Amino acid sequence: MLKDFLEKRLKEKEILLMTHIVLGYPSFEDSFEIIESMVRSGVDLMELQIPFSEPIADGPVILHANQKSLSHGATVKKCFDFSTKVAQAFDIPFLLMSYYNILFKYGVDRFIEKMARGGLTGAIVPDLPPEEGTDYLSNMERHNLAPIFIFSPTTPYARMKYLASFGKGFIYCVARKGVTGVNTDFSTELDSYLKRCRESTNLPLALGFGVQEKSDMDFLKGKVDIAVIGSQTIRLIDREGVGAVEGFIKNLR
Amino acid sequence: MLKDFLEKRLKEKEILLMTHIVLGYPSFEDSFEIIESMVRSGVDLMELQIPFSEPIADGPVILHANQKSLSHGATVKKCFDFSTKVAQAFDIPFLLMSYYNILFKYGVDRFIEKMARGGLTGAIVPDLPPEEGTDYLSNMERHNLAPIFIFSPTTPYARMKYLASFGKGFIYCVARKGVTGVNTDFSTELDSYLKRCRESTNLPLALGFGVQEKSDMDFLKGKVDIAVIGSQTIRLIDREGVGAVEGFIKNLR
Amino acid sequence: MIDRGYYEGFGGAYLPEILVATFDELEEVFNKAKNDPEFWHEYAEIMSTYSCRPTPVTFAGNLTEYFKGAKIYVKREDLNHTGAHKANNVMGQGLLVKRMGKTRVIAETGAGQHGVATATMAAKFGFKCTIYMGEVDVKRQHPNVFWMERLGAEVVTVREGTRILKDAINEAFRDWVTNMDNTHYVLGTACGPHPFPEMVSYFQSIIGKEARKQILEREDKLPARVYACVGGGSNAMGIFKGFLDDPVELVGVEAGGRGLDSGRHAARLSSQDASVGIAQGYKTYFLQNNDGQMRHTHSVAAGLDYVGVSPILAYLKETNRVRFEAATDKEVVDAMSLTIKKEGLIPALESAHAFVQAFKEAPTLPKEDIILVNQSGRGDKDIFTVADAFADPKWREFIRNKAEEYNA
Amino acid sequence: MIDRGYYEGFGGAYLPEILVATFDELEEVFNKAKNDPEFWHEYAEIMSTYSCRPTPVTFAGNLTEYFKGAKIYVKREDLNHTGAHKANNVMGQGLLVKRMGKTRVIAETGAGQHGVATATMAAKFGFKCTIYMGEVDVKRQHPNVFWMERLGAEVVTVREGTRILKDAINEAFRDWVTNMDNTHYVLGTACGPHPFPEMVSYFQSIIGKEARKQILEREDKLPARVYACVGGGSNAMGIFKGFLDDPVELVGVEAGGRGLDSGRHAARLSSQDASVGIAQGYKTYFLQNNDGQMRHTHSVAAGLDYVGVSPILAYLKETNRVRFEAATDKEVVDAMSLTIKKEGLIPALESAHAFVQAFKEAPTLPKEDIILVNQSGRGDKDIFTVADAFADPKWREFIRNKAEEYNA
Ligand SMILES: Cc1ncc(COP(=O)(O)O)c(C=O)c1O
Ligand SMILES: Cc1ncc(COP(=O)(O)O)c(C=O)c1O
Repeated sequence: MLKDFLEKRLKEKEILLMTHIVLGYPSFEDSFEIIESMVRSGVDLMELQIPFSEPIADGPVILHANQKSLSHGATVKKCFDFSTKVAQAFDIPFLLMSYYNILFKYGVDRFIEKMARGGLTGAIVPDLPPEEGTDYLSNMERHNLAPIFIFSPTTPYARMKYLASFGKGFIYCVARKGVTGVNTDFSTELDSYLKRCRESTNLPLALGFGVQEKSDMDFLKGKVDIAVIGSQTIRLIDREGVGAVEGFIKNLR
Repeated sequence: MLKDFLEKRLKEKEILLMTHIVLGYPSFEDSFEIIESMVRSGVDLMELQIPFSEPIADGPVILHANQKSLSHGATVKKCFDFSTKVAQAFDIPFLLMSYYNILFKYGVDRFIEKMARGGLTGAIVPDLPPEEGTDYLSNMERHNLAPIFIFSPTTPYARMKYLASFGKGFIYCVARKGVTGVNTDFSTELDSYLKRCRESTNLPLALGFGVQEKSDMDFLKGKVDIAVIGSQTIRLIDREGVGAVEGFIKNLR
Repeated sequence: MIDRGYYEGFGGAYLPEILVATFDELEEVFNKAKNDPEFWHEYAEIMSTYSCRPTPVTFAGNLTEYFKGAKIYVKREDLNHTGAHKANNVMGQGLLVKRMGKTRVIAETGAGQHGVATATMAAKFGFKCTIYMGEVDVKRQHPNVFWMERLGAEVVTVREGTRILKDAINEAFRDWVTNMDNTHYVLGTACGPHPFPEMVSYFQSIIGKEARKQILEREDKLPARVYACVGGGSNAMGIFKGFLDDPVELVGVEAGGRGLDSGRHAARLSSQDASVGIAQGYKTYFLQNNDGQMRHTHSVAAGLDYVGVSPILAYLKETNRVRFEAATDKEVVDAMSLTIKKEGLIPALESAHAFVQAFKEAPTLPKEDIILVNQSGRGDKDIFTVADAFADPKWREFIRNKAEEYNA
Repeated sequence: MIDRGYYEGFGGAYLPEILVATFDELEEVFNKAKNDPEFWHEYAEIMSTYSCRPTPVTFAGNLTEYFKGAKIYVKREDLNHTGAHKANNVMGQGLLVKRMGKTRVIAETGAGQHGVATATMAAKFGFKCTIYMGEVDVKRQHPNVFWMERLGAEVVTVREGTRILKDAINEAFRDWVTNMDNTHYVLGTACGPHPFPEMVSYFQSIIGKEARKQILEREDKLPARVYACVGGGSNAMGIFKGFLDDPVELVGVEAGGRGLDSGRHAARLSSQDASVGIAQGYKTYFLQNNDGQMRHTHSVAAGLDYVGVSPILAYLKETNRVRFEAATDKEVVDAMSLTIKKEGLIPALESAHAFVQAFKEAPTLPKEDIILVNQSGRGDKDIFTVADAFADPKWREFIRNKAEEYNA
């Protein structure tokens, strides 16, 4: 199970690193190469986003990657084929991330069955709160996959507990209000938020939205279990090409 | 008196000819030359229009002449000086024609006194019905000048009599509805209209609006006493220059 | 023809003889209608089902707070069908046209507002329609030309004279003297020969009637002052008529253009530049030279850009019943901008003149006082003029791109 | 968060977690307001003093005669302040914003209509305001951008996705997840996550409430059919709500664009091209491909050019309470043209869709029947789009000259 895996790893490392990529961006070949470098440079788990035309929770960088990938012909089928391939090829957990319509149109049961068969570990669906996700939750359960839920600074404590009761693997804590890819000011205010998160669940905590460099990672050590890097790698690829990824990740440690 | 003069002339000619010009159009020099040719070629009396910026009863040809004359600098003073000069120089009656505001702003009494002193015979003020013209009428009377009133095909018989009771010299019968300078179809309908005109007054009748050529003149013989030529001479001047006037007028006879 | 429609020497009917019979008929039909209690009812009914009468009176709370003086209320003629008070007049005259059995209407238009209103009325009543519009106005108010044509009206561009409103009026008269048998001339303001000033004011008085009642209902007291812009004077007469017998100060605001000293304005009753004269069939103050020739006028608001003014207003000025002021183009743009930002109301450039003066005076009045501003029309129709008045660079860019698209 | 706002499987609230608390608050405030009899009173009052409610119902006598069938009545939402039914919704939400103590509003806009309405409301209530508008719409509806800016709103051009309405909605959500503390998102139609569909329909129901009463007063019987255009569905829901419990056939008309076969349309409920999906926070019929990616849509009317549709309408379709039809761009221009010429009414291109279907059906109904068409807005704001739809050469000439003037 994902939780066990993460806890084991946490005995070896002070903080784990999860990276996020948009499948098919800039191309599927590049996606493969990026994943390869990431795994090689010590990433602990990865979030693979199936692009969607209306990614309302994503900021401009990831939004743009979604659109580009789609306009280059990415389909759900290609994303599944690709994900299955990388799950086979690399020995870290892979999560699928997408908006609920992608699952819904595919058929939630079929989608989840396919995930399971493809060797994926869990899923993040940012526009699916548990209230709307009965179907999703039961299927994920059946296939022993981890549904990752999200905490945000606006989430009341009671709701954190409620969300945690459905979550598996870890909780994805959003560092601040807003969308992905905007600078976060990791102030001390974060502490009280993370304290609440910690108290509400015994799942490991991941922190996303705005992690960009080594100093962020260092700052988060001891506070959370997993740091998430999303938009920053896409920015890097746009600026310096796929080859720059490995160095960037290695430097974070 | 104008009426007497006209009646005397009518003993000599079957139909008289009145022409109309806009003072200062195309220039005062040209106006003088035009009048000279007209008198020479046998015009019996003339209507001199002091240009006004809002000549609502005039059609496009005369309207345009009004505007041009004004934009070349015509003023009421210049028009008076000029009219006085021609009244002295030529031995036919001259009438001033203008809109009421020209008289009103000058001072109706001053305007009429000036007319009288300048040797002019009468006036046509197309936007001044007798109801509005008490001041005008008494001053014209005092100076023995002829106020010319207008009949139109829409004027009821009773009103013709009413108008005739104020008119002196002759009555100006408008041949048809509309403004100056548009073709008139001199049909037999005209007969019944002119019959009504004749019955309502013993003043001579002038007919204007649309008289353009010899055949019109011939048609009007025996029907009215005076034919009025207005827009047609302006058109001629615009097309062929001042020199063409004399021939045109001579040909009408 | 007995009642010549004089207001202490102003007004009258200086008509070419050929129109006298037509005016006699019009006067008769109007008098009959006016004395027929059913008629006003019919009129009010059509205004409430075809347009949106009674138009509300809106409390401008933010502006009131901003100026820290009298409570500012706005009478919302902008909410009329076709976007201005002009609808009141044309629908009323339309009912008279039906009574006269005529089948065609003509009208002049400056801003295009009255032209659109007339064309609309003609469509509704099934009349043929020709609109005369000066070439200058056709250029600056083209969207209205577009709508008039869609409404089935023929729009004739007037290229004579100064090629604005007064010249369009002249042309309309020229049409009328030819076609009076089947045609009625729907004059757009409280000017022209009798009975137009009275008749147009009568129809527009619906504004003042409503406003008086509405203010009393809301505030249980009369406004201290009422402001209206003055072009020909119809919206002003309309709202003033509701308060003529009350202890209410009435303020008419004319187009001050580039300033009263500049000579480039259209202030007839609030400047020294006008004098009494007779043109377009009636006697009033005109902006004219010593010879009686009409002068060029100027205003950022096409609807106020006129040489004459209602003879009834001239009379109300001489008797000191109405005070007249002028607002400059610049003041107008500022007042419009402020009204839009503070209240979400978009007055027409014409109407914004009334706001200018109200804004000058509001701070000088006690908080218990009420002032009422007539928002005669909405400004969003005049986007081309307004965008130019605001000198908006994005708008220019947009127009340039649009032109390129059309050239492609 | 208990009531998830489902209509037999349509609707819901598919929210990013960060917005859940904000929606909880909104739902609570809305429910409280809805159950407070004072609130509707306050709402109706502001709509009658700031806008022009009740808007009239106009008998379209000439069109009735022309089609020789049922009596055609038109509900005049075009007479609202800012020119469309959008005012009803924004003013209502504005009152809720005040109750929530928030100080900033944001909104998406397609045609620009809802953006102008929101900016107007913000000016009136003193809120800060940001409007998101797709780049394509900014280009075709620039005058509305001009007015929004004059009203003090910041207009953000959205260059993502298809750069029209749906993309503006996405951007507005992105703003909201950042600024929900002081910001309310004024969604413009009966779509989006619960409680928006219900809330927007609630405010718009003022249309149907009034219309039912007015028709009964005038005709002492109910209309046989009621027609409304359907973009997101707010004006349709608004008028339909007045007649849901009556034996009245309700007809929603979608954008048929270049024709249902062309793929270039925005017909979600009247074509086979849409399927159920979840996007922008709610479940309904979307024009999407088999992967669930949203498709390009097309309509001559920017306000109907949207991939989704009110979940309540989806439900009313499935339960056969409302019939859905589509009107093509060409039919729309023809119906608009006819309505302008015959009645002097200028429906918005959006509203003209409803007229198309009413005109198709009127001749098939007996003369005793009444049909009611919702004229959701006025077309004169959209002169650029309308002039292009009519392909008017004089307009092009005018724009070219204007551009030259700016280049000089
Ligand atoms: C909105 C508006 N207000 C005022 C006027 C001026 O006319 P009046 O003085 O007759 O009200 C016009 C004329 O076009 C107008 O369109
Ligand atoms: C005039 C008008 N009608 C209709 C619509 C469509 O919206 P809805 O379906 O929500 O009424 C719009 C949207 O902008 C509009 O402006």
